[in-house]
Amino acid sequence: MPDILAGLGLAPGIVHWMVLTAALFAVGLYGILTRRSAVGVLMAVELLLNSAALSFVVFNHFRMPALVDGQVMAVFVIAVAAAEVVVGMAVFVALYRVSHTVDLNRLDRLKNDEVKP
Amino acid sequence: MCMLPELIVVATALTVLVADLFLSERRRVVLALLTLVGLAAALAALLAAPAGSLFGGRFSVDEVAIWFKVVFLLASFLTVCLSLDQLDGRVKVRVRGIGLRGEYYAVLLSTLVGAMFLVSARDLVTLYVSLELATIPLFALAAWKRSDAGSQEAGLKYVVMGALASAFLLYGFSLLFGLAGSTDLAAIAAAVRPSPALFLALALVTTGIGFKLTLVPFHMWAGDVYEGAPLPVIAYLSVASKAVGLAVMFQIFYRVLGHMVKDLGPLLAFLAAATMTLGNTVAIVQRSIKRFMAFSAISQAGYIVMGFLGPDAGGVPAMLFYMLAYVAANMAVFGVIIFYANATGRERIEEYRGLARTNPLLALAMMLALFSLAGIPPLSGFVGKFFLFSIASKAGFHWLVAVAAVNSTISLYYYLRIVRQMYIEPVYPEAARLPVTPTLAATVAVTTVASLVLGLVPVFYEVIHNQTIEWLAKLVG
Amino acid sequence: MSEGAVETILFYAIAAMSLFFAIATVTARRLLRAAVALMFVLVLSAGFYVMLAAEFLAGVQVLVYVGGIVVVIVFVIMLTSSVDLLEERPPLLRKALGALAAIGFFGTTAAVYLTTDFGAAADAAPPAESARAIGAALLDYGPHGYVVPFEVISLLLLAALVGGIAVARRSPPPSQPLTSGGDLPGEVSFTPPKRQNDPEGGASHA
Amino acid sequence: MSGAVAALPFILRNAWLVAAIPFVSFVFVGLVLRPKVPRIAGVVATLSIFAAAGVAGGVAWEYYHLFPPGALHPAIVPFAFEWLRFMPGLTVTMGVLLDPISVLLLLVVTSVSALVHLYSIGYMHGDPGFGRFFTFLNLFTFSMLGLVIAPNILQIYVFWELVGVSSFLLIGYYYEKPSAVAASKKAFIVTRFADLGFLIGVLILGYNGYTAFGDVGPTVAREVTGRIATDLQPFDFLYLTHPDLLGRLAAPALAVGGVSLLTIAMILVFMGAAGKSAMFPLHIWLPDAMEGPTPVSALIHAATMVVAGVYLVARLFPAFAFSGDALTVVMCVGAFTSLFAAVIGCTQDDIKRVLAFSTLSQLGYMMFALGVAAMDRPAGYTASMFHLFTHAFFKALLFLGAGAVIHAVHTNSIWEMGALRRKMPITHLTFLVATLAIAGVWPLSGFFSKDEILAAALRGGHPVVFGLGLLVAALTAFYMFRIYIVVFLGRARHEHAEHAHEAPFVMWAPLALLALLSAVAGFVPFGSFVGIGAEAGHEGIDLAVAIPASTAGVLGIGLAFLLYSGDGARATAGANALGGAYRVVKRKFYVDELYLFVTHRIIFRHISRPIAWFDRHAVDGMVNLSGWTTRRTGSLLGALHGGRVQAYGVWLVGGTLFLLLVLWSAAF
Repeated sequence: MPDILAGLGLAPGIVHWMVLTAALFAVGLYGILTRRSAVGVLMAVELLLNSAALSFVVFNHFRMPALVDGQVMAVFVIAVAAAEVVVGMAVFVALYRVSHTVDLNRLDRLKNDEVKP
Repeated sequence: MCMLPELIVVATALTVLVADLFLSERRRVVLALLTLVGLAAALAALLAAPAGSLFGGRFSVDEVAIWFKVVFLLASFLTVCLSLDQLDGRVKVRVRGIGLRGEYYAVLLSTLVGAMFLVSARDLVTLYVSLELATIPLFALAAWKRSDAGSQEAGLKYVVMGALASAFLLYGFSLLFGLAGSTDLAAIAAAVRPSPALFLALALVTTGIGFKLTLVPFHMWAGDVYEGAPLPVIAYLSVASKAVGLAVMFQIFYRVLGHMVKDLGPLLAFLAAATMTLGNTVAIVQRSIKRFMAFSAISQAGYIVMGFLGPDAGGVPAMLFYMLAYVAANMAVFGVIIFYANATGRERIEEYRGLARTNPLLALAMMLALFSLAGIPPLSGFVGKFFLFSIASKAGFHWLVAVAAVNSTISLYYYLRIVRQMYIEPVYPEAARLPVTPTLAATVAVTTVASLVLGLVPVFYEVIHNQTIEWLAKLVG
Repeated sequence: MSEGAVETILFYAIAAMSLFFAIATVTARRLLRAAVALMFVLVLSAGFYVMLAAEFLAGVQVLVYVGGIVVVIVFVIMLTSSVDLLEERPPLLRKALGALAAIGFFGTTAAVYLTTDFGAAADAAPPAESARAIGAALLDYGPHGYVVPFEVISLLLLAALVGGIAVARRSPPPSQPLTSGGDLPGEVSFTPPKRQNDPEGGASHA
Repeated sequence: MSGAVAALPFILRNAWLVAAIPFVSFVFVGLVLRPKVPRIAGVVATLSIFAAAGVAGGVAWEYYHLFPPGALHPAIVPFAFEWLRFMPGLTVTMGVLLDPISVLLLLVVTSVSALVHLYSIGYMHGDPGFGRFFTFLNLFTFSMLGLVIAPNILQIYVFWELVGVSSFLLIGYYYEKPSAVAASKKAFIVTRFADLGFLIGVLILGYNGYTAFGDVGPTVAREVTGRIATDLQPFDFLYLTHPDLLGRLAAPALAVGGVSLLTIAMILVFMGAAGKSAMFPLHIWLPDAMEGPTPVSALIHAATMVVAGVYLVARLFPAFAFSGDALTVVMCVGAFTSLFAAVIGCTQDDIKRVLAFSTLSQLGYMMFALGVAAMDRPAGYTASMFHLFTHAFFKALLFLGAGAVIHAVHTNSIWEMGALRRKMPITHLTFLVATLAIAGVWPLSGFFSKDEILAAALRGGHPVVFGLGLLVAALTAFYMFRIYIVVFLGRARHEHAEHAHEAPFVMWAPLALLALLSAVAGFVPFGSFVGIGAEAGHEGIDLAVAIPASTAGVLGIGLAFLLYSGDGARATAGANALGGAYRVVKRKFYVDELYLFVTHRIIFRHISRPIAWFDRHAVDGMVNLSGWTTRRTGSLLGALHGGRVQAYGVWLVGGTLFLLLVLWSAAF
């Protein structure tokens, strides 16, 4: 697979950058799926959003350096992340107030509830 | 001025928010009225204004967008009608901790604005931001019952899953952007070719859409969130939020991938089949009517996706029609559920026993609406399903039609479970006639009649069909 | 060539650090430590942005992310758990599944990237002042402008704020009578008033 | 409306009234009378059906005035309005189609329904749900009439479902009884399952009809323009049964796995028909459906609704005949059901269940009669419709008579009746007429229609089916006389039976009328009224068929008398007293023993009972199993939603990867 070898040259090309974003994304994914504290999960979400924003900027830089569309998108992503954190944190605080925990493993009051035949 | 409806809704949201500050608690009853007037005005403006575009085509309103916006506005209008009894405290059984009317309506309206901008978006940035506007405030709405642990848990699960799905969507968008070198949807459509990277983008975007539209296996949040969230919010989630998912899917699959949507047919057909089958079978065994409606809504999403299989984009009118029929029927069902919860606090299916005795007209409305959801002729659900099934059949997916037909039979079985409780099981011994508030009665009546009329006289279908086909012809040809 | 070499070294160095802190963010058992690691990741990303000729964005990143979002997160950590308590370990199965999903995602995605020709564009000069260019794009009414999402995001921030405050609000204001569907008095006392300072509480409330 | 329609007589142009009157009455009775004055609901509902019957009579009169008996009877569409518009050029209408079979069904449905309504006023007197009952009954009549007059396949489907819903409501009428609830659910689900095949068949026909419409449509339209009033649409029966289109559908290019598309579509449609007409193995709902009030059984589960399947096959007969294979399936299923149900009918003790199985058997008769016909040999078609016609009267009569008996003795078990001949003379007489008619005794109506069916089978070159028909005829005579003898002759077997008394006038008047109809309906020169393709005249009695058939009937009757008349105890007492005649009596006893041994020990125990058991457990079991499987699947899948949000997240990520891999592998 010559193109793979070509892509793996030492100088950081677009493929390097994208693999980096994928790695950051995957780490965030691991956090979302394993963190027990909801706040920890939200931090992992920030990692995902950050990696996606980075990916926009990378594409902007390599594909269309004369324009700033990707950077604009990254700005919006940061703003959306802020909104998400605000709402998420508000929910966590309210939840903590009534349940005294934000441990995702303990929060299974709502679950499959079926009729016994 | 084709942005007028959106501006009216924004103005209404801000007015409600400000008015809330200056009104005494007793006077805040007018907030609902204000919201309804605003929504009605927006609907009027929408139907009066011609199609057109603004900002050099960055915001554009075509026939398809108009019909989507009609769905959004109607769903929001009905949601407000269903909410106001609980929010104003006109209930027998208190809903724990639901309140803050001004904030509630303002937040609801802002998600609506997001939905409306989303169908008019012509670039990824607007699409993404509007989608988030249509989603993030819903997290707060799901957790609106402040002192109820279930509602908070629903909010938390919704936040976690929503954030995960939207991150996937965003990452997919970044790939689309990178592959095309532009944020413009039309430019992306012109640039993308089938390649592994496009498939990755597609898988990621479909995940985000699947979350909104509750496609299997991205649907799993729905059951829990529906069970915990306040009832009017679920009504909104099951209808408007689903329509938002459909709109995003439309934007991506027709505007961006219009030329290769045909090749995606088998995958979409598989998703549709899995979604309707899982939704239907799981709905059978549910105990809580809220979870039940969650899975019923999931299966309905499976049917709707069949509209994307059309060989010549002919599925769009069928989807829009089905969406309208679904709004009518589902809102009628939720009207009855909310009425019953407000009057008795009961939310389990077996607790619906004898409703036909304590409130025969509402039970009748519920039965008709459920039959419409199950697709029994001549109700609108049948007509809608018929169109969707013929789309799939036309595209050669006979197996999917067979699966869908089996599923609609199964669905009848579980919808009949509720009908049996209402009509056949003995009534509670202490039961007396249950009073209905005028708004709820009117809402249920209007939606029930609508689901009948849409089935008997589907002129709407013709209108939708003509308008969208005209537009699609321009897009394709 | 030497410039390229510096860039390469910088890239790998920051990438390595960034991954290290990212992993620390998702595995640190002390939430506050995780928040600090997150802050490092975000600052390092700002560094990436500088390397990618997006200096303005780097500024925004530091200001909003580090100065705003991370602070909110730290606040919430304080509110919902005790600073010095360790988070419980996730069950082994969950860890395995999470790792499987993450590795699966990374593997397939990287495989896709390695087989994709992204077609890096010709070397066009980046805009001299990215801040000005971004500002112009945000306020441009024409076919390349982003004035619509700019308006939408302002509404989103407002709605998030309103919704967040509504949800996180402690109890109904005294003027709110019971008939309006507010909290029952009994439910208010259901929440211990000093809970957030209680060292026993927290995510790891055993 | 075109000029051709304007020239039609008033009553034909307004034939929609025949369905509209019951509908208006349904709405009025349901919304106004039922809650306020339920007492007059029955009268109003009954009057409306009589009015509809009047209209139907007028329609028939004018139709045969326009196209005299013996001449060609074209299908006309005197009324239609646009209902669904898919797109320009694809419109579905709602309207009225008149041809011999729809006119026939209009007459049968309205007249039987009117008499059942009248009877119900007496039967349901004092029932708390009196108003509700008549509301549903009107709804049912409306839907059945809408089905009968449907000019296109979509309208028939819509009313088909509506008929299913109203039948569901009526079977579950006694909702306090769990068995009634279970039966109604079962009926609905089984028929819905069958309708699924129908729907897919409709889609296949509709879609392919539509695509071929551009080529074939204009020719067909030109051909039928003189006969129809509205524009031809792709879903219209006139188009779907046209040989030009059928040739297209049967083309090898469209075949799937060696079977032509037409055959597949028609077999799917037949699945729907088999569900409604309770053909094996979809028959399981019908015996249980007897949980409904007896007039309902008479109207729905004997005379009208269950013939909808037969009607559908007749309606699409040219398509079935063109396919050939599909028609063979119809024949085999019909013949098998007919025998199967007759065998089971011999073992039942519940009077309504015996009649239910007899209905199954007779429906099988009608089906295989259609199966042995062909476009150029339409005797079977005519005979099937003829039998549908006569059967409607005598079966309704049997059920209403059974209802009167049940009303009088308050039990369904025939072993708790007996000697009702004296207590209920009118019921007895009418029941006897119906029993003789169904047994095929000359000169009652059943004789003629059965005779034609058997003749059609023999001449159509199906000797096996003919033999089967003879056997079923004998069995029918046997089990019908079995219940006749046990119920009306002999001695009272239970104290209820001793205190029985005759039904009131409103109940016996319909019985008498139906008895009259059952007696004379056979003399209608049916062949000159109803036919298809090559016109078949009335062929008269063929002794080669009539003699074996009558012999079979007489044999069955004789066997029944031999086994069930008289009284074992009295015989033994007589033998003891007479002493000298002991040997003779004893020998007679041997004969009886032999008969009993052969019939009860061998036939009943080793043939009938196992079949009945198989029916109860295996066929029913399949249905229950599928329900169980669905529930179990639901439970298993439901358990995935265990409340841990991160598990949901794993599914989400897994789903994404799955999508990616599918897309990737599909492309390369």
